[in-house]
Amino acid sequence: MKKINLKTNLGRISLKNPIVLASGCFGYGDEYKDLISLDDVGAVVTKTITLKPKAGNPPPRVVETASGILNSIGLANVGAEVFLKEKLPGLLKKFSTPVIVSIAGETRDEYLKLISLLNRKKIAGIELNISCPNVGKDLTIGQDEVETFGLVKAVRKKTNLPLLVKLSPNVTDIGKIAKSAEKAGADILSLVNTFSAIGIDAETGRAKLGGVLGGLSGPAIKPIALRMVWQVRKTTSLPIIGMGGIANTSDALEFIITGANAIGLGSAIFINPDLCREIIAGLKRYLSRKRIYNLDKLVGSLIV
Amino acid sequence: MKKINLKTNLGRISLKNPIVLASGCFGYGDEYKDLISLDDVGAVVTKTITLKPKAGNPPPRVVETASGILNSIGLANVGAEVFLKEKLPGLLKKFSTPVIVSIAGETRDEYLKLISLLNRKKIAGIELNISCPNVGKDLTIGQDEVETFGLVKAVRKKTNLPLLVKLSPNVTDIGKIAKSAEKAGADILSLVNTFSAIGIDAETGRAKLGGVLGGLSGPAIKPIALRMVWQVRKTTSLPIIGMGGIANTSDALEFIITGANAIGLGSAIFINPDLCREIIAGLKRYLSRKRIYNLDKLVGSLIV
Amino acid sequence: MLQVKARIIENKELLPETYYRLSLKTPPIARLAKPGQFVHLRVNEKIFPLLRRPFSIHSVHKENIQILYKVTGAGTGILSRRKKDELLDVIGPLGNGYRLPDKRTKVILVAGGAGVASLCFLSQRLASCPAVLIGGRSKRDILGRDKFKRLKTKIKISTEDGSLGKKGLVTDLLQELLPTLHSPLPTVIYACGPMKMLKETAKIAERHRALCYVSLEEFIVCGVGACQGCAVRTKNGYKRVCKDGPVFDSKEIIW
Amino acid sequence: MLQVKARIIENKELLPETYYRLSLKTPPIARLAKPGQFVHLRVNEKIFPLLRRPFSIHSVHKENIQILYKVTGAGTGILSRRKKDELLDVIGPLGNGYRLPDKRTKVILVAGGAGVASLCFLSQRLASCPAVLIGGRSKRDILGRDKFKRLKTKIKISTEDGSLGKKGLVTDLLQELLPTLHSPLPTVIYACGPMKMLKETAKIAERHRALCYVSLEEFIVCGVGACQGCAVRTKNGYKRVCKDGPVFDSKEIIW
Ligand SMILES: Cc1cc2nc3c(=O)[nH]c(=O)nc-3n(C[C@H](O)[C@H](O)[C@H](O)COP(=O)(O)OP(=O)(O)OC[C@H]3O[C@@H](n4cnc5c(N)ncnc54)[C@H](O)[C@@H]3O)c2cc1C
Ligand SMILES: Cc1cc2nc3c(=O)[nH]c(=O)nc-3n(C[C@H](O)[C@H](O)[C@H](O)COP(=O)(O)OP(=O)(O)OC[C@H]3O[C@@H](n4cnc5c(N)ncnc54)[C@H](O)[C@@H]3O)c2cc1C
Ligand SMILES: Cc1cc2nc3c(=O)[nH]c(=O)nc-3n(C[C@H](O)[C@H](O)[C@H](O)COP(=O)(O)O)c2cc1C
Ligand SMILES: Cc1cc2nc3c(=O)[nH]c(=O)nc-3n(C[C@H](O)[C@H](O)[C@H](O)COP(=O)(O)O)c2cc1C
Ligand code: FES
Ligand code: FES
Repeated sequence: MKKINLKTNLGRISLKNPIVLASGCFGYGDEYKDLISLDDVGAVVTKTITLKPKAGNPPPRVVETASGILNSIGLANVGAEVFLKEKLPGLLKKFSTPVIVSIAGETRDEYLKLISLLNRKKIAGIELNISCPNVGKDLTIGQDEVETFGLVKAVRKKTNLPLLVKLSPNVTDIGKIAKSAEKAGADILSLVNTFSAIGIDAETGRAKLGGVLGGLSGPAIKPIALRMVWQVRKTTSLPIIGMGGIANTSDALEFIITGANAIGLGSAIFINPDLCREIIAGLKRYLSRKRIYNLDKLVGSLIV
Repeated sequence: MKKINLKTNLGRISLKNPIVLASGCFGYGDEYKDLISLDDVGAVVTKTITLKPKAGNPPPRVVETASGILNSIGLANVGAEVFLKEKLPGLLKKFSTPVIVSIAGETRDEYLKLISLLNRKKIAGIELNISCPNVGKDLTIGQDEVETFGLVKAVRKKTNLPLLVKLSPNVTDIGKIAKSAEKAGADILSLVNTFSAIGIDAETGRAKLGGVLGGLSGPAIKPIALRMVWQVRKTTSLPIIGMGGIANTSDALEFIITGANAIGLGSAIFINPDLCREIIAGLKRYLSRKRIYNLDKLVGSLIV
Repeated sequence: MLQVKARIIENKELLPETYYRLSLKTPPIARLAKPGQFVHLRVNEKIFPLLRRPFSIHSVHKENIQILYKVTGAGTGILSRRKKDELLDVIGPLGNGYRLPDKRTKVILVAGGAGVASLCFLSQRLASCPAVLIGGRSKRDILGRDKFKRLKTKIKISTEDGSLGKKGLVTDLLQELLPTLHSPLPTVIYACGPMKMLKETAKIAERHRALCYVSLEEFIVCGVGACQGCAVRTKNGYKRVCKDGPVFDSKEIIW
Repeated sequence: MLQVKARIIENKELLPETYYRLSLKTPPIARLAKPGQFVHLRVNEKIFPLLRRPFSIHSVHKENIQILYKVTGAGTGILSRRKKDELLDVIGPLGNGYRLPDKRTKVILVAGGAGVASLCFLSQRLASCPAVLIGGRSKRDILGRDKFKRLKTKIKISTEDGSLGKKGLVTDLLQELLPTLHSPLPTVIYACGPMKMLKETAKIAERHRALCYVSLEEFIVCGVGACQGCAVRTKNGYKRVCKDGPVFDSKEIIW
């Protein structure tokens, strides 16, 4: 049998396979160590960290919806200091897999401070989570072209590390936001983050989540996420990590064919940690059956 | 037992109960006549008509997704002339239920022509479907505040019938679009229409739908649709027909509590035509158990 | 057309985890049903699978109807595990059904795989029929032969792997048969099976100037003609498989 | 902690369509399991229900583990229809488990409904225990009594409808019992059941200066401490039920 090549490049970051563990869905690596061998995946993105530790939102923080997960974790995280001292060193030492660190700030200044803390670390890249409420009352940076451009530009000036921007799906035209991020110097685009949503308990007449608003992920959103990857693929030539509801090999292939250079696993990890291995095996079978052999050839191969 | 009152008002249109059959999901009334008694529901919105008949998109036109339906019917419809001659009279004659006619045009002029054709009819209202590609390349009227304002204003000048505007969920801030529609003279807001989405067949490397892009509906989108109703409730005081994934009594209650004055049934009709009756019975049981008795009191009662 | 909760009388496994025959007690649908029509049923009342699934009416016995189905995915998988005495939510009968032949025609039935289902019901309403052709991948895919006994006709079988009857396609059988039917009477073919087979059948029928009715499959959403989801391209524009069909004159279809 | 496909040895209905006891063959989990830990299992491999469901380990017998569960919704409903010899995808053992008492303490077990599940397992590891209190809505909700026989202790029962034991709440039993335990030894209470019962138990324990461990329930997503979804408010900030718990010192919880 001819050798199957699952390698894929996200600009300067090369992955042995296209599977990326998405931010927030595998913690800081240690929690899943018995179940997922991080050496098997292409890259990991750590849970978004903020400058100061964040306690997160009041419970309940998660509800199950029709084929989806609605969460309002509220970026609960240990903060940059603990992360750099206690979490990151272990991740970097124990595994050869590229580690991308996701960050979020409440002000541009916080983003820049985080960047300066990360600049000297042996990490594969920095992902800007731009879905935190910031612009005006209700909108986030990632929902506004100009704000996105401004932040990415400012960050770009401060780091030579590969820069990923994680796009929000709660926008009229994700292609435009992608374009702004590209123009401002982003190296890689991750999409999508969760969809702004709400759960109501008809019995109590209250919101189901302690944080009221939450983010929807999981299979329910896949068709919308795929459309967004398609849109972004058409407007920029940056490498894409595509995600949103991927739960099996076919889902992964659909994102790759539509234009994703790598695929992110989020919610599905909670359901089946073994999915990473299953998808790697499934991709190999597919490529061999189709006599394509190189995953790269599949990226963006959609015929329309 | 105290009498339960399910009456609800959408401005000048009064409904005997809050159930509205959503546009495109019960055809022109005759198809479902054996299964749904139109006299039982609060109102019906007919399949969107255009000035000229439309053949619609090439098949396949529908695929099932995780808890969702992805469709690209392409506004297939008989056109205004046949509709007015063959479809509408039967609907108006046979049933006492308010009939709202949904229209879409490719130009503003087409909308206005349709309005003038409908003005003398004994219909309960006109719903503007503003999710047709129009502004620029990829965007639709409903994705742009200014375009929405312009169209609604122009239409408003030409009709005294209650004017409904059906909002697109594919926007950054649906509250803003709702506000434009209100300022331009809309009487009632319907939300949401389907989410722009795509289905990919990994085996063939092609889109699953003949029309490539489609619209996602069904339980999958409910949490997002609910969030949008919440947002619109906070920004305008217009009556709202809330919809998106409603498939049982609890779903209906969730929309009403969040702020919908009436609720639209779309995809769920295909699954269970008997749902109208089931929800009416379910609402009665809920109101009686909670000793609320008047549905009206529930509208927008969400405690946050 | 009605929506009923029908009791399961039997859900018989014909071939392990592959073919099943389901009997449902539903007097009103049984009374109205015509050959070629279908029922649209919810395999369970959960959100997965979300939509109903359509199945041809395979036969009618007094108050009961039967369907013959193949497990091809999640929906039919769940259906195959439903048990006697449970209730199924059924809408039917739906669609136009086969236009019955007038007496002065020679009738040929052509079935592929589970496509035999609706032709069995049709055969119950036929006075005579010179030939029934049934094809499948292997002998295990040849179903429903007993239902044609009443017609006392010759049943010809083909399988792709040659495990029963002639090795090849059922359209090969048709190809051979037609020239041998030296008859002044017009010939009418009723065909039900996979799209490829129907297309080939239509071609052969046209070549031999036989009338040909095909029962088409498309993804069915509402099943009653309301959503326009099941469009098929015809020479008279798009038509709805669920309402204008599922049976069409093969010459009308743009294959 | 591992992810395995465990074979169903038995899925026994204890009370029709309500309580079930499931035995799974899974040597590695059986070996590692400690009382108070739980397993996180997929009731099927479909997208509905989407998430795993958590269940306390009820007992361990050689290579097998048991769970005792109540049908409360779709997930447990589907689980109750899974059959012997089928495979279930299980992650476990998870969570911290009960901190075992040192020998110089008096142990009281307080169970509400299916909460008895984890206390049965705990009792297998106890040297002695002066009292087991079990409460439920009615006598049909009183489960697992036989599992405590080994301890040769008094089992006191309460039911809300008075159909068995004392009419009232299990916390009423505790309230009565504590003052009668004239003992120089410290008392430790292990409680598992509905939130309200745990809160009341914690209050009573505090009043009597007894140590009290409660096993909490929250909606569990990952089950391994990664997602922060199962947060519970404690005096030391939010903690994760799945990883920092499910067993907490009752004084730590902000009730
Ligand atoms: C009018 C009509 C009559 C039919 N009669 C029979 C019959 O008598 N016996 C039989 O075995 N099969 C029949 N079929 C096909 C049957 O409906 C599908 O096999 C079944 O719906 C598959 O469901 P699933 O969930 O198991 O498979 P899925 O995994 O959902 O899909 C497997 C395949 O079935 C197709 N399919 C799924 N849902 C539908 C749907 N709602 N409508 C049409 N196609 C669908 C899919 O496109 C796919 O190709 C008929 C189809 C139609 C349209
Ligand atoms: C650590 C732990 C141990 C448990 N041990 C047992 C046990 O031994 N026996 C037993 O009968 N039950 C136990 N439960 C509760 C059990 O997990 C729920 O009853 C079950 O998940 C309900 O699933 P469902 O789909 O049937 O119900 P649903 O319809 O989904 O929900 C019914 C109720 O169960 C809750 N629930 C649903 N999913 C979860 C989840 N993933 N995590 C927590 N709660 C959930 C819901 O919030 C709801 O209140 C335990 C829960 C936890 C957290
Ligand atoms: C519980 C949970 C926590 C998440 N936390 C983060 C986060 O901290 N930072 C981030 O960028 N995305 C976060 N996400 C979003 C995921 O990384 C991913 O973009 C999204 O869930 C869509 O993918 P999925 O459908 O595969 O889950 C989180 C998602 C979930 C479900
Ligand atoms: C098959 C199909 C056809 C539809 N056609 C129309 C239409 O013609 N005009 C319109 O305004 N909305 C149309 N819709 C959108 C529905 O009216 C509704 O807004 C949407 O489906 C969300 O509700 P649901 O999740 O209950 O289906 C259509 C939806 C479906 C599924
Ligand atoms: S399935 Fe709706 S029109 Fe045929
Ligand atoms: S469920 Fe994920 S941290 Fe507890």
